[in-house]
Amino acid sequence: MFDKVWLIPLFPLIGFLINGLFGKKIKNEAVIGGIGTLMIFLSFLVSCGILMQMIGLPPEQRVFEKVLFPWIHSGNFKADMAFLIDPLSVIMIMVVTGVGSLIHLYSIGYMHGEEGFYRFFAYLNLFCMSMLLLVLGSNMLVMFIGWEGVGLCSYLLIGYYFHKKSAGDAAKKAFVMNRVGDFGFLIGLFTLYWWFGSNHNIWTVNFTEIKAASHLLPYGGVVTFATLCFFVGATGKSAQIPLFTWLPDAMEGPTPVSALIHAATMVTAGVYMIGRMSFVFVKSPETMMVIAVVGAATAIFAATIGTAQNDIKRVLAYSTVSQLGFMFLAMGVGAFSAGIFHLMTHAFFKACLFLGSGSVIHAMHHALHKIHSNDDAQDMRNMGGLKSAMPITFLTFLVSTIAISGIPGFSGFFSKDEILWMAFANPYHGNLNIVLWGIGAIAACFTAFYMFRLVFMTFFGESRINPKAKGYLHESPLVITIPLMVLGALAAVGGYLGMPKILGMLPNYFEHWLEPVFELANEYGSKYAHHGAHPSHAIEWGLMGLSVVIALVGIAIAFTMYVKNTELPGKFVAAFPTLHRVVYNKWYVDEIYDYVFVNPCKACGQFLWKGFDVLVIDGVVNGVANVVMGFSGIFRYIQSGYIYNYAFSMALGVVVMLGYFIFK
Amino acid sequence: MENLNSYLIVSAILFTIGTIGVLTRKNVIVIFMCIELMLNAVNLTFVAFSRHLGNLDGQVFVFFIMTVAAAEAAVGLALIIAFFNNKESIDVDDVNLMKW
Amino acid sequence: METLFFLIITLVAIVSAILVVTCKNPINSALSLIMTFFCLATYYVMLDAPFMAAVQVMVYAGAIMVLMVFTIMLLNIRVDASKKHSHKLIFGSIIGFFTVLNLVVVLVKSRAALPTGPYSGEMIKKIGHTELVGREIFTTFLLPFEITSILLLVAIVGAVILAKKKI
Amino acid sequence: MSNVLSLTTFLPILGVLLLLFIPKDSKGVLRNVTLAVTVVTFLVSLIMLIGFQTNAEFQFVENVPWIAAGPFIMRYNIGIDGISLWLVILTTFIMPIAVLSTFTAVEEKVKEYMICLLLLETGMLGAFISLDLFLFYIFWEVMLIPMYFMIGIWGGKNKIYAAVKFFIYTMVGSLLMLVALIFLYFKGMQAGITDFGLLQFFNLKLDMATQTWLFLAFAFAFAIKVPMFPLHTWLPDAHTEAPTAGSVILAAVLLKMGTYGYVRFAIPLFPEAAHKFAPLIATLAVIGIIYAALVAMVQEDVKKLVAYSSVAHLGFVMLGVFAFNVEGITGGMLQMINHGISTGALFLIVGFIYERRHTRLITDFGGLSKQMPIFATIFMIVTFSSVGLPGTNGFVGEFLILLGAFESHLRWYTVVATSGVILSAVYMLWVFQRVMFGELDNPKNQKLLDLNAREIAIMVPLIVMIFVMGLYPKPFIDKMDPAIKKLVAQARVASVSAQPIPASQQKPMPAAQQGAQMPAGHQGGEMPAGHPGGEKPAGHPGSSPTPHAAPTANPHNAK
Repeated sequence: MFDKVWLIPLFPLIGFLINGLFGKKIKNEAVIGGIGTLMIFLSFLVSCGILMQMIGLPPEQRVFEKVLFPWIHSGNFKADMAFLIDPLSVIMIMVVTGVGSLIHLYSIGYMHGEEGFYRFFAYLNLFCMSMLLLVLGSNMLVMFIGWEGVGLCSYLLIGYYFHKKSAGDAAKKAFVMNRVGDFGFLIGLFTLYWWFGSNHNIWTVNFTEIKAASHLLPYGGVVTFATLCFFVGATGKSAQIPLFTWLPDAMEGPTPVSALIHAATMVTAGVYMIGRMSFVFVKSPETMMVIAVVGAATAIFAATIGTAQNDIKRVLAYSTVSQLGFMFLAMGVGAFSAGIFHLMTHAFFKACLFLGSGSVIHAMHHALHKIHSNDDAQDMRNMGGLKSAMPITFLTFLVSTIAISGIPGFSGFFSKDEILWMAFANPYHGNLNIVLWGIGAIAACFTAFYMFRLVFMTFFGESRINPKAKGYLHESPLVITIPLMVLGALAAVGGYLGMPKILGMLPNYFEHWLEPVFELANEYGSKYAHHGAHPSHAIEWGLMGLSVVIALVGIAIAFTMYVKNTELPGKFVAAFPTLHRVVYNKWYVDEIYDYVFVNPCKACGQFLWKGFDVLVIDGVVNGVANVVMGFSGIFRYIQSGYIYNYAFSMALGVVVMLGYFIFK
Repeated sequence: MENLNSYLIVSAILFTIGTIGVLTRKNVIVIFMCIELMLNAVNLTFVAFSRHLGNLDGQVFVFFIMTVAAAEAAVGLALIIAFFNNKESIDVDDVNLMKW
Repeated sequence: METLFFLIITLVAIVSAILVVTCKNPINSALSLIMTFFCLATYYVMLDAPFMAAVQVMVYAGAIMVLMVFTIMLLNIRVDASKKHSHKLIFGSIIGFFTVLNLVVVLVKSRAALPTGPYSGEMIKKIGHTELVGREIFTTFLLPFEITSILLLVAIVGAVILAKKKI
Repeated sequence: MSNVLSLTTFLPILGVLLLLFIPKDSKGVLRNVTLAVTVVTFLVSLIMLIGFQTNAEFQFVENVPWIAAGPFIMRYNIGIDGISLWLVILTTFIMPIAVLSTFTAVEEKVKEYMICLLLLETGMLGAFISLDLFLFYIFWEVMLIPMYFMIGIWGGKNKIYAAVKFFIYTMVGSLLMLVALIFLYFKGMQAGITDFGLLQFFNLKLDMATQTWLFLAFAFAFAIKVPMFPLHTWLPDAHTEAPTAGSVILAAVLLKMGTYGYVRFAIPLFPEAAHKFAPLIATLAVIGIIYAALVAMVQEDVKKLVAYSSVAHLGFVMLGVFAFNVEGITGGMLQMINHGISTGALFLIVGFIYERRHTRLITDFGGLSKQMPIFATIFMIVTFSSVGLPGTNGFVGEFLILLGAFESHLRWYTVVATSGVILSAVYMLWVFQRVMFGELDNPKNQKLLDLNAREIAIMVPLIVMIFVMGLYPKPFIDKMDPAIKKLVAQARVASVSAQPIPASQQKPMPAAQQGAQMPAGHQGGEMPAGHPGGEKPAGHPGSSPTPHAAPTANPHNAK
């Protein structure tokens, strides 16, 4: 089965080619959507086969590399088109193909009647292919194809409604910010390659080979530089501070795209990349700290913004940024498997949330369209009381919200609690731990708050939609609700795969599964870890209880403000107008970026063009020409135009020259 | 037969007169004739030297010069006619298309 | 006797040459030029080059000058009575002066080389000038001679094209 | 078969002769004949590709006496190696496309235009295959003239200015090169070299001062052609004014003359000087990358934008070439081809919309995706190829360049240059967005027709190449690899012989010249290929030259 790994990205590629080249001719939505969904589902089946086979193998044999064909070989540099299967990549392909299939299925319903239906499915398949390349790549270059490929698809899909200027802007912004990250990725790659090559004559970008040679890497120094560069790459792709602003804007794309790309898969690529190279990252304590701090900061920062947004998808977008912050926090404190675990559970519940919001928007849009209203179908202020109209959507949404809020028993609790616990108990960051934990806990509180705010504003309370449209609201079709139910179920129970040891009901399958992948990283980490007193079980229990309490507090506040006492938010805003404005405007980060980067760049370009190119360089060039022209303007008077003048000067010249030779 | 120098002096005088004519006259045809005069002066030199040196190459050269002169006359006069057709004049001062 | 003859011819040649330059009416110039050409033909005879003399008369006096006179009459040019260019005279004189000066100095300073070629006066008289020239032209100078034909062809074509009404 | 190189080069001239007999009013015949000639040329050049042996030697060599004027002896000495092979193929590949693109674009003076195109092709091919410096110079100038006419006659509004600027800029450089060439010849004469044969000059040991001056003269000429900052201002003008086919050829092939000149002449002839000036050139290249990207960002004319993007791309090429290692130069070579394809395609795309709307201002467009979906798709692919997205050709070259430069002494330059990758995305996507996305609000754009069959036929080969080179560049790299290894060795001689080396290794080696005339495929094995570390020039400052260097440089010495 391992041999067939190349089928996994191949199927979506076929789907892309069929839909991309002939989709316009096919026209039949069922066929197009069917092909797209079938292809990714086939990949899912192959992935399942690989997973099954891998489960049957002993842990040390769970690594397999498949070389398809040599790609770039030049000088010492060698990069093959090759795939790497190990426990980590298997989890990722399972998530990508599994969630991907569901979202494809969902899209058939959601995108029904759209003009570029075929285009959408082609892009979606292309995305899946790229994402699978990213997670399967056995060297950094193949990973980079996927890395940029998903960026491309993200660009294409965000810009799907290309006639909207905002969509085009958002698409461009996403791609460019990703490119900033890619810049970091490339530099990191170069640094590692160069360091290994020039110091140890190991010229490689292959993960397995780097892993084998990673014991040669020093702690800190060049590794810090390289890993920081890689981390810049991760911030771009995974929307961390400072490169997070593209993700909320990316909600311009259709909702399934938001669910697949901007929640479940692509944005987690940065986390995956750190996991993949954990043995390098862990060699730099400084980088680990930076990752942890950035992760925590992003978690709280995005969460604050999420509390004040009214667009249902934007809330979810900031929630995604915040949850990604948690994942990075996990990576930064050395809890790699916890991070990946949260990645997986997040994929389930966030995809479900996005799809649920899509279902809501779909219904709202439909209803508003019927009455020719121009109200915003995504604004929560127009919603309310939808739970009766859309029971399935409501239920799945609620389950996922509970999961993300960290209520015990649901998947988010297990993963998030693990992260918070590791933030507190990790041996790397000394006194910073308590701060990291504190920030994480507050962010978790905010998470619970804004998610339930979302639920309450959308599904509870009085209906605020235009009364005429109310009658048109109804539950979405099966093709939409089936994925919702599946994902909702996963969001509820997915956590039991990785139950913390302390609860002890089930073994932590997840951590065991990933143990061979992160073994080396933990070993390196232990070299500089503080071997202080290990926090006791009592503390662990206490913290766990505390995090549950925090989540409940958040829910309670949301309940108070948006169900019981609905004028409270207004009062709150009136009391702290500046704070609200700043938070509502996302801390003005976009404006700051415009002011600091975008505008100076444009001004600089204008200056260089009009000022330097045209004035200075061409000025010199044309100046030289003008000087020559000026001189010729003087000398042309010699050319009187009278023939006898020419004849005279010619004769005179001849005579004088002859005279010179004669009298010499 | 006179000595070489006499012929050369005559040739020099004719050549000078021709030069002066080219430079002073305005009538294109007269200028043209003066050029012919200069050519003939040179021819005389050629023939004189040829005779003096006992070598016929000079005379062959004269032969060629005459050919060239004939061609020149044909083309030159055609040019003059064309010019006259355009300008109703054969004054060199009117040949001023190249004038700035 | 021969010297006297030479001097007379020289006088005629120079006077008529001066007339070429000075006559106001181009017809007069042309006639004077023909006169000069005849004088030159005489010189050629005196230099034992009768063939050249014949060609001189036929080509120059006969063909070229006829063409010229014909042109002058065809164009019916008025007598050159327009404004004088005195500075042109000065220019001409300067050039003329220097030319004469140069030539005189050359003549004075230089000494002619001794005869080197095989063609002495006696030989020319014995074999005949025309034959000797003919041999030269059709052996040593055959290729240039042939090329002159192309030159003449080009000149003919050129003259025809130029003389057309519209260029 | 043995004359296939000459045949390729002069087929277009035969085509010109053929065109002379076609009346100028039968435009269709003229166009088709020209197309046929270029296609045949391409097919003939493919014979070369097939027959090319993968080794470092020059192949298809023809070497016959040509001009012997006093002390100057010029020979008709031509041949190709892995470096020039691809440029020759690129030229013959681009030409039919360029010709096809003019079918409707040029309606006036079609005959003259086609003749210009064909002459240009011969000039370009000749310059790529010349192994005689003088012959190279002749071809170098030959290609200048048709291009001058193409801009000056069939250009846009400001064509005369652009044409003259183009001509004079290039001429200034090439005259300097001519002087240097003659000087080099006399230097060679002192060392017993009897003609302008390039291979002989490779073995000439020049002192540093001479090298410096000669390198500067050559480098200046090539820098103008590349064009490198700050000698680039002729390019935007020339591109903007030139007709589409002219722009395509200018971008795709003519600019490569500059970079090719460095690779073929300036570096191997004057390796020490090249090393000495590498920091300067790298600085200019990096400035060019950033500068051109910033300027491109604010352009209002699509064509000008593409022209500036050319400057940035060629900055990458220069950076790679001056890394002096296999990766960098391979990347540079690939990027040369890539740029030929992608930027050529971009100019064609601009040409398509210009033909429809007779404007190139970005603000005149918007929302074209809706009206022209095929066009949009193609434009997008080409845009991403230009941006260097992995999977397309642009990535492979750019990546190898940056990788090579990073592991050489140009590390920090590379870091700055890499940021150009971001900027390229900014300006390309921005223009794409403004042209293709948004509302289709300009009424003039609402009746635009999508690409027709001919236009699609023009683009398809380019698109195919974009993906082939991006996904499977191996054949390209393999063919050029031995030649590049040899070049690296030649350049490496520099760092070695800059220090005193034993006299026994310094004796002149006429073997290279003989080698060129040997049957192809005979010598390749002797390159001690790929011993790790051997090809890295001064990989890090402390390392002393490896003992491999000298034998690597002179494979023939072993005999």
